[in-house]
Amino acid sequence: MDLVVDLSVVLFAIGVVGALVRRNVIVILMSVELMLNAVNLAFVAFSRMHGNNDGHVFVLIVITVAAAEVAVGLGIVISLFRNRDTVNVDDVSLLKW
Amino acid sequence: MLNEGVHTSELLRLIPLFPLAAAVFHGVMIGLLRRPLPRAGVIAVSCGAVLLSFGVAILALGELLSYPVESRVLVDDLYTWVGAGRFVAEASLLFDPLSAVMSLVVTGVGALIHVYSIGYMDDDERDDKGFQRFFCYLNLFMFSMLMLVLGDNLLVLFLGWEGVGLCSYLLIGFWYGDEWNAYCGSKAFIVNRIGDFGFLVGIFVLFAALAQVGHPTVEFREIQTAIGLLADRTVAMPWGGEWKLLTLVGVCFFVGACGKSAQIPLYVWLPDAMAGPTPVSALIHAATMVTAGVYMVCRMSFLYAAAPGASAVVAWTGALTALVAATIAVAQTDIKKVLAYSTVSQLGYMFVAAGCGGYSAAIFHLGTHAFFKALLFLGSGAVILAMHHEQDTDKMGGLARYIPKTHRVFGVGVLAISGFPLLSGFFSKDEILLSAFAAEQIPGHLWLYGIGLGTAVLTAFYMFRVHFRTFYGECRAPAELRSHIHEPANTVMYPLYVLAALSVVAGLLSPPQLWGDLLGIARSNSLHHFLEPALSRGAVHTVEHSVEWLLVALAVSAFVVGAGLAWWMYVRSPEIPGRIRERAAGLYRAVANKYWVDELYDTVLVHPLVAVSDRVLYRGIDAAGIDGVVNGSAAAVRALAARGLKYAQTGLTQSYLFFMIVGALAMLGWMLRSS
Amino acid sequence: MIAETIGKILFVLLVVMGAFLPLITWVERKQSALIQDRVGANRADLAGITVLGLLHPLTDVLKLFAKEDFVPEGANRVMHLLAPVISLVPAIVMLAVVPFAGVYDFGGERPFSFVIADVDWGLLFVFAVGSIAAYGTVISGWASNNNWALLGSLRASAQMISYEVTMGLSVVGLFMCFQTLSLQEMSLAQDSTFRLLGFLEHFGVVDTLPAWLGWLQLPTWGIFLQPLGFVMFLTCIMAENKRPPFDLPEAESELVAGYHLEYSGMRWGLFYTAEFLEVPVIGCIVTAAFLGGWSIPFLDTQTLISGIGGTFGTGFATGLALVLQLLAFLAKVIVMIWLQMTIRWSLPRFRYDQVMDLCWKILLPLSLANVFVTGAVILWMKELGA
Amino acid sequence: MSIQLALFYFFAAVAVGSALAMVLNLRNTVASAMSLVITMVSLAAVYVLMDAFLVGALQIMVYGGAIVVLFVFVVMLLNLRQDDFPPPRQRFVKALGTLLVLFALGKLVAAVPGALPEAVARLPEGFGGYRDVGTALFTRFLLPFEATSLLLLAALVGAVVLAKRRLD
Repeated sequence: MDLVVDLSVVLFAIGVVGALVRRNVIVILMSVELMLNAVNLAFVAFSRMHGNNDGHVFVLIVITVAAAEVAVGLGIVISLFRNRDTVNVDDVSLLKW
Repeated sequence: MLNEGVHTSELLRLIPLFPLAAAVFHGVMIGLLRRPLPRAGVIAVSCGAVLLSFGVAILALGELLSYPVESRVLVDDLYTWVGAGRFVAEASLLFDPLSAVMSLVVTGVGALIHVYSIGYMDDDERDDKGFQRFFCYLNLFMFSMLMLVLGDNLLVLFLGWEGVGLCSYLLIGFWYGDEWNAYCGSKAFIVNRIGDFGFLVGIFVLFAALAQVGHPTVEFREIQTAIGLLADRTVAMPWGGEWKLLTLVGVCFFVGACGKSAQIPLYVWLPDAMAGPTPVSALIHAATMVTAGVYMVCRMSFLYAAAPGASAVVAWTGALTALVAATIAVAQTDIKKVLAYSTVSQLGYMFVAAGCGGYSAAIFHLGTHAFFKALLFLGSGAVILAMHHEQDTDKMGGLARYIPKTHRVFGVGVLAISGFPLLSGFFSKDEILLSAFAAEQIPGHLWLYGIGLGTAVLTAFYMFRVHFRTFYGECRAPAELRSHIHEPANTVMYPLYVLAALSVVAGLLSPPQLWGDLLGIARSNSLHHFLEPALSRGAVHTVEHSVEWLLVALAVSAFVVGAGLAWWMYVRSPEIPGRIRERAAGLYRAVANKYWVDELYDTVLVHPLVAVSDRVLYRGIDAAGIDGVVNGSAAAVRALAARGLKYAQTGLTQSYLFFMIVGALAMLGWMLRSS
Repeated sequence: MIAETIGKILFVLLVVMGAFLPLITWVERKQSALIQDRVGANRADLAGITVLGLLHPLTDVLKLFAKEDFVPEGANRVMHLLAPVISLVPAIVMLAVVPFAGVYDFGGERPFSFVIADVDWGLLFVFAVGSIAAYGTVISGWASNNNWALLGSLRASAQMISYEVTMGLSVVGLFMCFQTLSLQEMSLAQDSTFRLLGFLEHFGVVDTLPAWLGWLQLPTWGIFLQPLGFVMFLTCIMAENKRPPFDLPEAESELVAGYHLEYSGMRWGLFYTAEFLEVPVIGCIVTAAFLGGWSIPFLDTQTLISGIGGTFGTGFATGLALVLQLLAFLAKVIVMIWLQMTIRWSLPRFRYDQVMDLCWKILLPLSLANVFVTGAVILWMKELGA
Repeated sequence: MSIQLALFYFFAAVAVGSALAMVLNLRNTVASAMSLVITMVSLAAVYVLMDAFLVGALQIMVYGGAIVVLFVFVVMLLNLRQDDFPPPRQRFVKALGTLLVLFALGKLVAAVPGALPEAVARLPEGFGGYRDVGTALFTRFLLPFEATSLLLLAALVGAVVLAKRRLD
């Protein structure tokens, strides 16, 4: 189990770095998905550890949330691309001082 | 909760329910839906509601009378209003003989005045909304007044107490287009608030003391049983010395009563309250609301009986008020002002009785006063209608020729209030004077009696003065107005007839023992016997029949003197008043200007208060202090943000993410610090 | 155990890949010729022997291997290579959970179940693997660096995602009826019959059905329990396969050849292999889920074994039952293949908006209604004590 | 080393490798997405190794079959062939963040062994199967489940509104 949780940590960190470093909005969204997956993995691991199905239920809910998030996120990306012709987050910085 | 000898009756909730429903209905129609009803509909709803209440009150009285004397208490528990630990206040209604008399007077007179208002308000130039608004307020007042008299505990009573104050304010300022009316309404409300403050303090002190002895309650019958535990308690007053706790409570309550019932020093609002429509003056400022103080003192009679000091304060304040108000009334020319001061004076009478332990006499006078004073007000309203809203008696005179019916019913009222033998006022005033005469526990009770007698002379004088100046002599009205003087509509007149009849016979329904024996009326003193279980006996001293006859003779002679003087001065030789005015110019000015009390209050209280509020509280504390802190903090934040913080908002999503991650890691590190 | 599994795998590859797949290409040609009133494939010959054109599959393969393996300029080489493989693999993997025959007790340690991986969540596995198949088409279009191909794969991805949703929902009613996701368990559950008018007893119309009416029986197959579900599932799974009338991603008249426009040789062959392979795979899955799987109608396994076993011994009877039921399964699959081919050659191509409307506006609400009604009926039956 | 452990190592390595590939592939978004799919599938395998069958299947169906396809779909719709962005801003912050994350990662990975309680020796019957998880989902977690449906509806409407070309 230690290994699984470690795997989860590593994947999560990769997701964080991806979200932090990449400038393509789509890749950032993917990195967020990766983080969610890492969390799911931790849930599954803990569920297995306690012999209890509750973690699986949480995973299902997280998957649902992820699907919703992607739907809205990609909707934003599409309208962003239509309006600004870019998917670079650095270009989307109007809301500042 | 004491439940021996208590009956439950769900009739009671219906009594205040009908006016409430009508008021809410009107309110929704004009306030929310903005669809005023046609007048006929308004009349049907409002008058119907009050008549229904009156009917239910009679039914409840019948039920009450069906029980033996010692268990004549009806209770209707609605729901638990406040439940906080050991303190529980039920929203419940009480119908004992005292409440019964009060609610019958309120609904009965109220119903008559509702009918009268139909005719009186009919020529109101405003739109239909005003008509419905007027009846909405009237119904709301009826509801509040009924809650006041039916309340089973101090809180419900206080609810009604505040409610009637509010309605009084709304109705005095009903024609708010005129700024003076609005001012009068505010004055009434503010002066009442001062009294209410005393009343509230009294409630708190009483409750705290009761809680200390293990009876945290506000319910009347429970207070009554527990009051004995407080008899010996004393309170250190801030100016040194010790008062008996009950005296303090009684005085505090009486402050409230002073406000509501217009006693010295808080009487100043009532004459100004005449700015409202005349039915309002009759209903609220003569017959019902202003008697709330008297009712409250009688309701708490067990407390006053146990606190002679407070009773003395009540009696003496009442006596002084009666005299002062009567002297002011002598010199007024506005017909309604005279009646207003007369009301103040008569309320003083009632407090004299209540202070002297004659609670049933006070209630008796309350009832008869409601009839004849309502009659007088409504009669004056009829005169005012006839004169096209002219209130000054200087511009009247000789109206008996134009409006004979009004003249006759008004005359009945004058006779009744002046104490013409065998009319209602005669009996009730007699009882008050008798109780003052017999009240040996009050210091200077004979002086009280003397003041009362003098006031009786003055009462007869000023009432006949008004009567003569209005209906006799030369007509001083302008010629073009004179041709338009006419008798008012039937809806105005019929209530007058009913009230006139009541003013005549009400006394005979419950004559004193003395007269009962003489006239062969078996049910003498019936009101007293009926009220007895609900009131405390106080220290009532009996007097010899021979002495009593002497007192009666004195009272009759007071009437004769007062009436005769008025006839002499205003009918036989009308030049005399002018001569007196010249001879005693100073006295006359003092009286005519109401002893400059309003000006005194303005100078001593109002102006300094306003000045302090404006300069210190508003400009000093609020504007400079509190607003300064608020605006200053905003300005500080803005300055800080503009100089530095705004650069944290880069607009770059990933920098936000970075800071978020730093924060999350910091939290994580803090959570893992032990491991 | 491992030997057994390998044996099953070999069998499946042999039968489905080795026999069905080449035959299907031939049958398809023949059937289209029949429908279009042509002679059809009859040219390929080996020393002059044409054998009804049966040699065509062989020659096809040879031709495809011989062609140039062309990668267009600007294409992503790795992805271009990967795409056909991704298309093909899921179709093969799906076969892992198909029960070709029932569960038989040969007296071994555990009963023999004729399915490679008898997992509890078989149909779920099918969906999971099927959803991966979408990548083949999507990536092929992307990697080709060609606008037509890109448009084709756009269409393909949208179509496949959409129909996956409805496909999943259309079989929920079936799950509710059989209370299982395993295809083998579903087949077992379908290995019986129900009286057609039995509901009259439930409703108390009659106390007991007359004997002659009791003979009116139907197998407890999915198609009878969930007729609407069957139609919807078949529609969806055919749309997943992107064959006509759902061949929008490769619509020749609009997109030249769609997502595999830039493919040639055996790479293209793999796409086609995948498409043809899916036809029997679809047949297998639909058969297992809706057509009673390996069961022989009106002759359940118990009766079969005991009937034969009385004369020939139980072991033989069980073996015979296995063979018979395997044949029954294959027969049903062949019927399904025929059905798909008939549809493919008789219906014209939809318009793209029609495809999407069919999915989201007709099938999706219908499938939800189906789930709801099925649930209500099941609850009602329980209430009645059935 | 048991087969299971070996399989776990294999899939874990694939998952980490492809996740890195996703993040580090600076040029090709579709390739990133494909790497993500591989991560997802290997994670599904890891789930199955941990007896979470239903979750594994749904992982492939939803993540692999729907979510990432959606990503690829959007990339293709926008026709983003190459990322040729101008040089990044905030390099310092990014580098610092990366270092921080990596540092925390190291700490965490080191902290995990021994911090977790022992796994139960025997799993309950039907653990991770669709029956048990489904029962839990529709009984004890019914309210979250319904809330999720509401969330999905909101997301559906939101996505349609966002992606619609013009609101009319």
